[in-house]
Amino acid sequence: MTDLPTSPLPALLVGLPILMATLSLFFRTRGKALVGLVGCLLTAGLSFIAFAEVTRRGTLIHILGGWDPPLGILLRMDPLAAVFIGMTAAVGAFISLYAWWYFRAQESTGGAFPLFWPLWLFLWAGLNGLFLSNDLFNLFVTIEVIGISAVALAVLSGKVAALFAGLRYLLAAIAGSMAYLFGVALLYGSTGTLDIGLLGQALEPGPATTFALLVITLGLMIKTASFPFHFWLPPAHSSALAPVSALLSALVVKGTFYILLRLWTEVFGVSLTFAAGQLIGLAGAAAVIWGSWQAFMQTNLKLVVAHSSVAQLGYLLMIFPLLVLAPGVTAGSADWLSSAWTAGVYQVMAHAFAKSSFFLSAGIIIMALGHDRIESLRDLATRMPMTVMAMGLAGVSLIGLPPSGGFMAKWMLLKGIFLSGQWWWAPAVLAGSMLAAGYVFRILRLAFAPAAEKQTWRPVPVALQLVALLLALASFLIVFPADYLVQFLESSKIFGSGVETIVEGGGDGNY
Amino acid sequence: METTSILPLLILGSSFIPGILILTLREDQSALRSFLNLFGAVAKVSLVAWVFAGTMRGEEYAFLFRLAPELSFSLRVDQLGLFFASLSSVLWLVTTLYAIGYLEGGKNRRRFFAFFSFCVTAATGIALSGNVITFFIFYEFLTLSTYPLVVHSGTDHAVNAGRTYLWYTIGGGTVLFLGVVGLHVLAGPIYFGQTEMIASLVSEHPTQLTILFFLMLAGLGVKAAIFPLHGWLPISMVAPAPVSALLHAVAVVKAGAFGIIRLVYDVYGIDAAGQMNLLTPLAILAAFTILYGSVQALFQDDFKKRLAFSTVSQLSYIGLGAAIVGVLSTTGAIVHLVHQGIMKITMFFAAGNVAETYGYKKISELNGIGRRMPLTMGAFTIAVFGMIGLPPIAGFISKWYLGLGAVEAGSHWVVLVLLGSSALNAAYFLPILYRAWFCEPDHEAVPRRRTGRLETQVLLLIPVVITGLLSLAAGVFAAMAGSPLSIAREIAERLYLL
Amino acid sequence: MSVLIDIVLAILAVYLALQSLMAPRLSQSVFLFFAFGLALALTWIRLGAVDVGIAEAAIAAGFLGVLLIDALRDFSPAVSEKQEGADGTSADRSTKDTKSRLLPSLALGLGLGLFLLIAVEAIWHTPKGGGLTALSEAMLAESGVEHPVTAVLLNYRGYDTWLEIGVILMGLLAIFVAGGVEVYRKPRVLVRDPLLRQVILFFTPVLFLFGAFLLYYGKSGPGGAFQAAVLWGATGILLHLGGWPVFAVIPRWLRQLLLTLGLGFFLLLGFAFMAGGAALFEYPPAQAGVLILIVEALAALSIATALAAIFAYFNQMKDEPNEIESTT
Amino acid sequence: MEPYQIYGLASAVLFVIGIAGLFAARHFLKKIIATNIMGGGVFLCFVSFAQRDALAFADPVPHAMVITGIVVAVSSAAFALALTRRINQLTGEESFPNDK
Repeated sequence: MTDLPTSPLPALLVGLPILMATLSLFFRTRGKALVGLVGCLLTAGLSFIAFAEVTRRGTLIHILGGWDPPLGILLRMDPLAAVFIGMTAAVGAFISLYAWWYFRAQESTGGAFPLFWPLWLFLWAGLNGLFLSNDLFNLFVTIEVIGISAVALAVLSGKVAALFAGLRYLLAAIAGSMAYLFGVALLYGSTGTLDIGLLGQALEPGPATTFALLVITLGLMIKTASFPFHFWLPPAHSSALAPVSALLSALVVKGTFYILLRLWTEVFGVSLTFAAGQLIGLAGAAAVIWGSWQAFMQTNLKLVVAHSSVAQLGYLLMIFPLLVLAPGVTAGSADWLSSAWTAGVYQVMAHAFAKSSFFLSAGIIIMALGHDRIESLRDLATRMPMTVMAMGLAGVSLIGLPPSGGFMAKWMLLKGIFLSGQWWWAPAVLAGSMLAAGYVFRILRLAFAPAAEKQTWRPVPVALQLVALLLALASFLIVFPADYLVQFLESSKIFGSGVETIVEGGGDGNY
Repeated sequence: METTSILPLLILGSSFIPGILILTLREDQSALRSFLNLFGAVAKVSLVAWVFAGTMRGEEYAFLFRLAPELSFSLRVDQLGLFFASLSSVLWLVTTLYAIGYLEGGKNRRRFFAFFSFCVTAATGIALSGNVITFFIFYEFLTLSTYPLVVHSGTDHAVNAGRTYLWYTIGGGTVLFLGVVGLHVLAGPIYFGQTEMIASLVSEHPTQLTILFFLMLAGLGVKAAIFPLHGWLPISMVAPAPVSALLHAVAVVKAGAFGIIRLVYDVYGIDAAGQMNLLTPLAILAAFTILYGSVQALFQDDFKKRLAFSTVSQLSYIGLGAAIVGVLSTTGAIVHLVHQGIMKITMFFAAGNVAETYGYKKISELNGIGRRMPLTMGAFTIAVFGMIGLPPIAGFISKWYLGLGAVEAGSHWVVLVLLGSSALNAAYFLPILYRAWFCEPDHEAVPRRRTGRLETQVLLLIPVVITGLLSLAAGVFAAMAGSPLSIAREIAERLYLL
Repeated sequence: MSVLIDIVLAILAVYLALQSLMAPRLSQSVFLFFAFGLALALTWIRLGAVDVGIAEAAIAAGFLGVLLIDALRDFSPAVSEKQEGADGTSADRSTKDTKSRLLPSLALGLGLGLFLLIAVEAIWHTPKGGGLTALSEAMLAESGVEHPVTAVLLNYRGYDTWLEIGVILMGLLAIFVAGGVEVYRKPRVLVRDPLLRQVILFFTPVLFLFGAFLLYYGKSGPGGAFQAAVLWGATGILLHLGGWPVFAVIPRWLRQLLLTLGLGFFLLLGFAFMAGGAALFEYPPAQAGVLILIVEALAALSIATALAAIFAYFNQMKDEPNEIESTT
Repeated sequence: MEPYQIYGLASAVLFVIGIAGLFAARHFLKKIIATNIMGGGVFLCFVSFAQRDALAFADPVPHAMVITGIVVAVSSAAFALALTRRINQLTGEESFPNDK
């Protein structure tokens, strides 16, 4: 553990955004926004520097307070964390720029919402802290930081619908974190450590471990809005302000997924069973079908996009069954695990870029029209070609058509599904694609139709449209470094050595 | 293996970059837009010709980019691909001219021409793909780039047609995706022409390979409009005439047919496909589609709809030829790619001219149109005779080779299908010619467009004349070196040598 | 005998929790929850966790209880759980409701019962991991404080505590967002009795000093920043109720400074030592004691300010939203 | 019977009561109370393990974690309370309108 290179960067990645958030509190509307934006850009820059540092030197660690685990807390920036931090920085920087113009444009009508900036910086710090943390209890604190700031952002508009949705979101989030913490209590009780690495070595199968796996998985599934705990997500994401919706769907739900992924592979490796994997996969498949179908049935743009998140998060759950093979089954090829991993990472990135672009586009449309009813989107392609292009590209990525990031994710997912011999997941993936095409083109087809009635289109700053388009493009561009990225991720401990424990766990099949 | 070259990329870029640039133009910059378009089209034809010449000299052009482990973006020029690329690029040039004339003064032309360019990019991408995954990428790109063209007019009718089009093509794409991933998992990355991999697996995994073959065939069959997957094609008739030309002759259906040829010959290999008995179902399906499409065409009064069902029928000649083992029938299938393209595009241009000039969309309105538009209808007549299979027009050559191949392979029933289809072709096409040339016009009609001294606008007239003459030339000069037939023959021989 | 006390305490806590959820009147619910908090606090002390006990009593039961009681003003008092269904039409809905809710509640009950069995089985069979008692004791000398809990909170796991101070500040911001505007007004519930006001004035410094004592005592025994913060916060709340609305009076920059001092100083101190090559929140053992005391004091000040601000803000929530007396 | 077994049992019961309350109770305030009861259960579990593993004194790490947890839980609860009060202020609702 201690032979890894130490670096101050992990600590700065958490400290800097909080410092800037604190600083911004001393300013009023304009100043808050300015300090906030500068803070966001600095954090993004720092994240990219840290990413580059990891590619150069490998996994970086920072031993907080100078106390080695198990007594102290370790920050660990391995390739997986670096990828998530880099993604957060890219999406976050774009959304920050969008937010700057978005709130400026609505300043005169009381839509400046300066508290967005400190809350978003806190959220960012929480996310970075989460990706870096190697300590189960510290992870709890970071998900609380994320949870409170995310709900506060969700209710920023102060509209009644947002308040109701926010309260539901908050109650679900508290319940989820409490369930997670219950699991942490049992893990600590049975091993006397909270450090992920040490836990992975010390943990033995038994009722306490199984129960911890159960409550931790359930708690994190609630916070990731996994089926059947997705009820809070569509109202919360659809009623928030555009930049906030983008943040919530692109980044916030990914945080808890990240913990789930880490814990399943690095902590629970030995105690996983085939049945546990199948159950969580089933939830994922159900989310894909149900969420897509719900998205297809909505009449408001933002609700379509929000329900689509439920479906897209379902794909993330579908990689868990692939981590555990059925008893007696040998994989068709050695790289099935790497396929499953890449599928997960790509789905996270593609969804982050595409969904944020979609929500930002929806924000642009609301700004122009004053509402987001789908049947009013006639003539949009003539009025706002850039936005239609952004929605089209983002939609293509959500459907998973080539050569988008979503395609890469689905390709890898299907490959993992076939290689692990679990072909029964394939229909859900394909049905999800078809339904996604359904809801995406339900929006786009009207964009090409001529205007039916007179509608007033208020002007929208071009910068906003540009940001949305760039994010959509990014969901395609992430495909190009795939080869490099897979190698980078494979250099991670989690990618390589986790494999054997998982195979053993699956092979035992003592459920 | 091959030398890396950016020429294949340039061929794609010659239509893709103008498309992007057009998107950034203003709607009213029509001169610049037309320039970009034509420049791209001419550049593409020249580049293809250049590569063609190089390939003849024995040079190889390939471009490879590794996306992920075992997932590479590969462009590689081979003769079959180049054959299709030549067809697309030449017909694109013609269609661009036609479209500029056709859409003059229309709305949303920026969008139209941009996606028009993307569409051809996708078609040439399909032609030049070096492996299955690259083929799939462009196959889906084609779906997406044609959608805005199908719904271009924006009427409810068009939007609904667009929806049908999407359900069929995205569904087909999804099934194809499943097949492609399955194949990838089973056999690793498949480069076209390397059939040893599949051949070595035949004895081990015959069931999986059969399932995957039919999955991919179903995916390709949607675009190739094989019964019962043809439903989108007649409905997409609402699109403007240049788009119909693109769908029926240049890009979409051809992508499907071309894909089937690739699948049979360059992925599975004719030996493996024969060994697993995959071709008989394909042949039967194709034969049925030929007859079914023709019968359906008989009952259509809408001009373009009749042409559309004719496409359904004619296109399956390619599938049929691919499914019969033998150099001659394969030659027939490959050459029909080009022959059907130039004949059908002539017909759609003609139908578009009639509709644009006089507003006639139904066959029952066409009485005496030949006298008013002699050049247009002359070209149309050549195409009709070709479709029926009269010598010395292009269609005759295809049918002749298909028939010879069938006899050679011992599938005599195919000859009956071909004869029956020719009779049906005559039955639904000749009434049009009869009305056009021999019936008196019902009433006086005034052209809706300013036509000058010609029968219609010059930009609408030139393309139809060119493609009409090409249809004739392809048949007349079939025996000469460099004709589509001779090239197709060469390709077929190589496929069987491998 | 001692086991009997444990059993009684456990049953009491469970009973109070159950009752607070089932009580027909909202106010009963809130007071029973308050009692539940106190029962838990007793449990903590019984389990040797005096610090937790003080924190529970002061923050979870005390502060949250006060907020809940304040919130009672908003809601109709006599609503029982049965008639609660949203609005006035609930009476005729209730019969239908019982039927439609029977099956889900049955499923929920069964599921939770099963869950409980698994949970108990798991807790009883949790292997003895040994915890970190020995290790934290061994390192105590280097931590700069004598009380192990304080050592964990401010040294070994100071990072958690720092983030937690951030959570409190963020909670305050979140409450501002939820409430609509960041405004402080004169308190609604004024203490009008002049004698009582004098008593408040007298008690304020006493509370403050007692807080300071707890803070200092935290170095070697139960106590510390959070416990001190609640006492200091209570002085703010008392002053507010006594008619000295602190937040309406002090300048904005000072308010923000008080709120952010704990978080900011904690971090800047960490950064300062980081610049010298140490890890974040790593203090040289010789100065650790003093530094931790300063950090604790400032953190307590910030938390106290936040708690008082939260109360002051809650206290004015029922007021007319337009009546602004001191804007930000 | 060890104390940690008694309190462990109680902690599981409290957690379950909290979940049940979160589902069954309709009033906002009761839902908030329910989440805090869940939290109480979890904290009890921590502290009972700390007492089980005590040497000279009980394990301080769970104690510190519980103190942190309590503060975090109260912050969340206060926020939830602010939301309910605001909702009540704007709409007069005391529970989610679509709760059966």
